[in-house]
Amino acid sequence: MSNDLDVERIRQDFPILTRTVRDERPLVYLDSAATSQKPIEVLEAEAHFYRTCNASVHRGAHQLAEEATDAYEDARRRIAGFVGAADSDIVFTKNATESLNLASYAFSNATAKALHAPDSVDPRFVLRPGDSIVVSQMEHHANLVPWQEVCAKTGATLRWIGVDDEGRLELDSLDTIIDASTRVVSVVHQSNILGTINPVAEVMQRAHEVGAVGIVDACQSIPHMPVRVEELGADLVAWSGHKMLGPTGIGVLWGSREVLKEMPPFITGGSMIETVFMDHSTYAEPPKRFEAGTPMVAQAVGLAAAVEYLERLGMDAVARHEHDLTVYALDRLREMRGVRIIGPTDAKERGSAISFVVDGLHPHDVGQFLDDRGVAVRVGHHCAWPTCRRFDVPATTRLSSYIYNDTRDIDVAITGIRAAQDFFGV
Amino acid sequence: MSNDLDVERIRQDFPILTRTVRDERPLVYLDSAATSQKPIEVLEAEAHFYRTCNASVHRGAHQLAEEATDAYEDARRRIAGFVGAADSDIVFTKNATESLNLASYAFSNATAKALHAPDSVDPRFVLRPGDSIVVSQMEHHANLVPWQEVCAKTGATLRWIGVDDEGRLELDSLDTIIDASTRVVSVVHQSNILGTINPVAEVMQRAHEVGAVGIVDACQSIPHMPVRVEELGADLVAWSGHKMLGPTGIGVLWGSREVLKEMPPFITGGSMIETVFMDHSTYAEPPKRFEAGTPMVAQAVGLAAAVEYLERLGMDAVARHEHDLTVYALDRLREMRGVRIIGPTDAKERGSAISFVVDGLHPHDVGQFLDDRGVAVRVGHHCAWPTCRRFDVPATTRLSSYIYNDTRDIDVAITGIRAAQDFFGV
Amino acid sequence: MNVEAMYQEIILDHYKHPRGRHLLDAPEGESYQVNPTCGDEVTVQVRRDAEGHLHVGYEGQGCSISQASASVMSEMVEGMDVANADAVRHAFVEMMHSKGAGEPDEDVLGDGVAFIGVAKYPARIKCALLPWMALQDAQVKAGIPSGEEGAGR
Amino acid sequence: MNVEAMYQEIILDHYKHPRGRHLLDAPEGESYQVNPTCGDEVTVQVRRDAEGHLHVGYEGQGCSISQASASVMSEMVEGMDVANADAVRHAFVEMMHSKGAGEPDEDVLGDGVAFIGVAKYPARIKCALLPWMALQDAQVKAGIPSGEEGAGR
Ligand SMILES: Cc1ncc(COP(=O)(O)O)c(C=O)c1O
Ligand SMILES: Cc1ncc(COP(=O)(O)O)c(C=O)c1O
Repeated sequence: MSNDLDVERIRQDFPILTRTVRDERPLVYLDSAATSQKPIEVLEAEAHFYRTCNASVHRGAHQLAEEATDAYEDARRRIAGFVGAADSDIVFTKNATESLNLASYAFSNATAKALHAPDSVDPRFVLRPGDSIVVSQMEHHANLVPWQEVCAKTGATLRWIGVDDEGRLELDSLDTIIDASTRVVSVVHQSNILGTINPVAEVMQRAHEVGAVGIVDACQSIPHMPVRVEELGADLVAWSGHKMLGPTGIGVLWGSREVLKEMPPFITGGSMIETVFMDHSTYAEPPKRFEAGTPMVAQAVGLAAAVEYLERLGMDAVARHEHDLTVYALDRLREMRGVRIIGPTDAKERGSAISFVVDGLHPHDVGQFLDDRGVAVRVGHHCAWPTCRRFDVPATTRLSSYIYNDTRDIDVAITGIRAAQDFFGV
Repeated sequence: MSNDLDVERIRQDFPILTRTVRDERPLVYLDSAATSQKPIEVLEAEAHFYRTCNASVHRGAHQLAEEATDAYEDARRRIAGFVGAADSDIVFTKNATESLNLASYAFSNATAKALHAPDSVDPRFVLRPGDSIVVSQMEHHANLVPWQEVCAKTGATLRWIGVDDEGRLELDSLDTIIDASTRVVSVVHQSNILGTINPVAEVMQRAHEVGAVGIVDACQSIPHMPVRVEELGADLVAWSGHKMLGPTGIGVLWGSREVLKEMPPFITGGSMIETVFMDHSTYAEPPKRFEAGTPMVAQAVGLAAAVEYLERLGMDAVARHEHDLTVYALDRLREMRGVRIIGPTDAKERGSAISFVVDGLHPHDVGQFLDDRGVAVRVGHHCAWPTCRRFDVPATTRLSSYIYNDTRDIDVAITGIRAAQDFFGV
Repeated sequence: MNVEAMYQEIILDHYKHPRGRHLLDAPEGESYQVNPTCGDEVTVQVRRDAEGHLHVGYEGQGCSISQASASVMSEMVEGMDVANADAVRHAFVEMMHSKGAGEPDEDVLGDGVAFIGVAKYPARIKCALLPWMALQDAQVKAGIPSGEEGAGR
Repeated sequence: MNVEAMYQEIILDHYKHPRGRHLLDAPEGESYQVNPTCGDEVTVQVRRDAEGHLHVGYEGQGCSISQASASVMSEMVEGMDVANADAVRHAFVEMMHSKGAGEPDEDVLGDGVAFIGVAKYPARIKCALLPWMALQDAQVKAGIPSGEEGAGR
């Protein structure tokens, strides 16, 4: 099939893919939407940092500290470059969940501070009962629960854009759901459960029409397709490193300079301050304002190596490769009796995470049979429980591919699903 | 001198210590209070995790996910064991700063939620104008700024225990500063700038007398001496992994079961929930409630390896070794003309972080001369700016030793200070 | 051990033909438990009659393991006195934490022994335990003494 | 390059004998800048006279580099017209970002060229730039045109 990526070659960079699981079955890793595997380069970049220039960044005046700071800031620059951003607009967090909380806490923190000192905060972040926050019905919990929390703390109301039977956003209702009361609109770029790619620029445009802050959860898009953050039309964009070949423990929040500048801090402490007195402090400019404490230095360096790896492959080629695999997998699944795809059934505007249910079989039981054949997939609600309820399923089984997968991996999975059907007699 | 640790042997485990800096000077690393170096075992533990069982934890049903979950939870168990705690009382964060923010946000979040639904939160976390929060005048910004923020959000008042000329807490005033209005007392166990070891159990006891929640910042103690968290008498204890041979990007919050159980969540999203609906969610029990999103799995594994390394050396031996180095360094510094130690001048109840100023020389200039000789020290306010003001110094130079340092390192530093004095003619 | 060995006939039979699946008329205690990872749900109700015998009702949805486990549980403890029911529960929980080692006692566990293979799959242990955790919690709520109240999470 | 080479005589001389260190009577703009890492502080004031010449006052505390830099700055730009002062500042900033490469122009920078060695030490670059950043910011606040308003951070 596709010649976009040399999968055999790529697999050599991922030592874990040569291992076996269960009864000596070769590992077939189809769970990259949960977390990706890491190429040797990434592990080596981290180890190299620790072996040669590990030190506290931004604080020390010795050579090690200089080199560590350079490594950290170079990483920021390279990661910014990957999404076409300025490095000063890139904030490092521990994961996308923290990035989205950083965004949501801007509102609850500003609202609480405004009670005691209205002039101390930018009014655009202050919420009142009657204000609304808009998400969608296909959000990951990470882009839903924080907004529920903001509502509980400010009295604002949560609204959501529905999802149709095909797994697409119900955009017809956009103009009524997002209205003059709307202060925040936060939606996912590519759904981790349905695979749907949403026209976020359109949603963000509507958000801006009503003066709301627009946020995009790009966790599942930035690892899989070329994304220039500015083209998403959002004020803030969140994603994680570990889903794009990077280490665990690092995430990113990109923000437009103008919004970052006015956002109150989230986690506070060292390195994010300008001056500190016992009874008050002033804060540094972004991105430092949002990076309190000793940062994830080695992880930033590791993520920069991951980004270089992806750039070497070319994100266009990555996207084409995944698209071809998606077409293949959707075709195979559609051929099967008793299999229902939850999410778009054709590969247009959709990523490689494919959820499905099998008549008469619980996803956990499907997953067990796949596991038995060495196939690692995710079963459950994929941290998108309300989306499962929307489709009236308790859970789904999800195949998700990446640069190191090929059609043979899909074939093994399909055989496993059949075996489960045979065993349970459904 | 001391035979508690075989420093020559230990140094072989730290590849970075063999490098040179500036004009081929051997590196003399005396900046471990900022961040420690990492032994090979720690790097290998992380790499091993990535190479063999990297996967999403707590969510997957395949073998890799099982192994990753085991690795993560084993790490929790080993880290808990290191401080004599139950593993279910250990919460992983990205650093101590996040741990302390997790604690402080319990109060601001509960206070905000109580405005709209008083019964939804434990009243012990709800603050009102008139309530007080007590810290000390030797806190790291990480244990000061978050409490300033809580005050700004709730109307509570910040108070602090003063520091005397010797760098000790003014405990005489304890009973008046901590009074019936006090709802939180948060103090540092070992000061990162003064080196002082505080009698935190006494402070925590007073906190509990008035019904306040007691918190200890153990960032500088747990890496350097045997600590059983329960003996600190606190409800919550925060520290970082990177200062105790562990990777960057991981911190810990220990909490008493009873307090953790009632604390509202901080960062919200996946993995910390019990059920999620579009309009409301319920939360998991601790520690999961406080670990939203994909955790720092490899970093937890790395920190567990660090803890094993320290256990092999024995924390008693580590503490004795550092004590001996502290005695030596204090003696050398006291002999010098024009050098003033900021903090306790004798080694009783004090750790190995030693701050000083040199008459007529700015710390930055002292640091430059040390750097020129290969000595990595920290100059500045050490994220304890108000403490510098207390001692009327703009900044200090700080030597801080660890298991891989010996008296020769101190000697090189002393020679560098002399050179700076000579060069500037002071 | 392979997957077919884990899904013993007894488990499949209970899954396809659940026993005692109903809710009680007048429960004294009820517990709803959910496995947040996969959405398995089970509600267990209990009542104690004049002779001190336990009556159990349940309902649920989820995978074969959680639902078969509920069925086995109901069949086993229905009508038992509390001490015996507790003993069965303890034995089941212990077996599930055995990692598949050890020899479960068929005299105590009856059809429950079929779940020994499940104990080798950590992700499924929670499924198997779910109804038993609900049973314990329902007993606590009903004020029916049990050896380990509050340890139910 | 070693440390003694970084601390050129000129720098030490300005540090020990600061020139023009005073505050203005009627400043049109003032800026307080601090290096949060080490606590170096400097306040710079500016005023423009009827002929368009810049007058500069300053005060501060901190390391030799930041204080000597303030002294050099004051000596150089005091009394200059705004365009020339801006040119000097640009040249200084550029030199500090050169990593010690390049040939600073002594005609433009005067004693300022002594700081070329400092550019090799990233932690000290901020020290050297501090007063110049304050100058720029003070000009902005005074409404004195400068080629790059707002880029002062
Ligand atoms: C006493 C103390 N508290 C808190 C911190 C903050 O730790 P981290 O930067 O790892 O969050 C530090 C270290 O910088 C410290 O020394
Ligand atoms: C769409 C989406 N948003 C947010 C997240 C949360 O990312 P993380 O767990 O890395 O914080 C994920 C991944 O789990 C995701 O797929």
